[in-house]
Amino acid sequence: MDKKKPKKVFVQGAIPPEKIAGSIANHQSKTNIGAHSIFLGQIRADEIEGKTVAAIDYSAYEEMAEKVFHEIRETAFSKFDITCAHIYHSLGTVKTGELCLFVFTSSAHRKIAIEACNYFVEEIKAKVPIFGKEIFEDETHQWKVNK
Amino acid sequence: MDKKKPKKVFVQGAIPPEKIAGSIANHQSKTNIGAHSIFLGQIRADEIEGKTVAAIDYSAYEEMAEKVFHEIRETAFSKFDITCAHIYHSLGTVKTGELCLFVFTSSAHRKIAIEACNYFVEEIKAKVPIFGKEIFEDETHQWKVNK
Amino acid sequence: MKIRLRYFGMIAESAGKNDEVLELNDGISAKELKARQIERFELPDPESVQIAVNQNLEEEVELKDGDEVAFLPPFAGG
Amino acid sequence: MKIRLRYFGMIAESAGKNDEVLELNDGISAKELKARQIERFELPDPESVQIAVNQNLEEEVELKDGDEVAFLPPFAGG
Repeated sequence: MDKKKPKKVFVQGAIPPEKIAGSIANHQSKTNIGAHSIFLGQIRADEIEGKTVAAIDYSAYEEMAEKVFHEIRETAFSKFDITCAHIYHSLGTVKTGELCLFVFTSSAHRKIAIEACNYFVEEIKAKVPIFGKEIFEDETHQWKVNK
Repeated sequence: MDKKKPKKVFVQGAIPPEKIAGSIANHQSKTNIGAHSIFLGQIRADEIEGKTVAAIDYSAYEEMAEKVFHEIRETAFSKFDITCAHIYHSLGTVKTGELCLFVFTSSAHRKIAIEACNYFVEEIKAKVPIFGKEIFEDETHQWKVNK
Repeated sequence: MKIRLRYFGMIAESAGKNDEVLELNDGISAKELKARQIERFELPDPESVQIAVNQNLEEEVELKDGDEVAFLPPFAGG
Repeated sequence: MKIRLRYFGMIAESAGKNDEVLELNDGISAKELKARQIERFELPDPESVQIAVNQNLEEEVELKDGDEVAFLPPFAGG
């Protein structure tokens, strides 16, 4: 059971696509799984008042964030009959087009995997103390706020 | 726009995790995307009356299946503000633990990507003429039925 | 008229073949042909059989020369 | 009593520092400290500021020696 192990969520910089392939491959020995649901957050080149976002610099209240991630995991495992769940979030600079969030849930049945994945994404956005500095191409910045 | 191109959905045998990493990497130049939602179907080693599933052998009414996949795509693009959508389904033998379905949707916003992904999965299960022969470890078989 | 019949999955298994061409009298509907083949091959679970005429799921249609009628067991994709 | 204050994101930017230790009189609540620091640093959008006492989001609590109080701007994860 990977439920109880404390998990490292934060990764420095962007999440490479190969990490996602590796996570998927690691689950091919778990033959009680019938469905995986994956959510990926990617940095958009938003245009704000004529300036274009080039990257987001993520920071976090890391000790609290790790605690909140753990609480979200515990609640998710009690609410949903999932076999496993993995979360990775970037810290530091992530450029437009790169990935900053990777949520991966698995279950015997598709609806459970999908619902649990959505639950993680919404909970992470709402409850985890992560902060994002949107850096424009002209090197000015503004602070991102989740809607 | 990849909307109009006819897309090849069927792949022979299991879908390798590297294909998923490749699809993700292909989207890193599309900086209007903020969210990807991915669904993966994996073959479960179900036990049925004391026998264990070892593989599923997929077949399809291919010409009709490609037409229905195309109709589902067209409807999805009219219902959801997605930037792209990709579907791959296996034909032939897929062993337990391997992947038989890969649905990949992208949008500026997470809820749209997630809803569109779910829509594809449900529509594919309900409407595409794909047939699955569950092959047990003793080489007997039974025909799979979607619930 | 000539009608091409195609069988899939467990229906192909019951029929012992994947396809065949039948010479039929004009005026037969897809639904009548379905009933006939279900009886001929003693298909199990006949309520679950769907037919597609030229790739469209429909039964209430009169067949015409050159049509392709597919016999489809329950779908199992995904 | 000694209280450790930590500032994050745009609050750290406004405060010009990431953390500091303040010597405070007993009896002050987290909420009072929050109001004080919002005024001191003239934090923009004060309604959006949340505080965590020892990693728990709460304001209606009396502070005690050794507590860590974090000032958190709106979350932007994901």
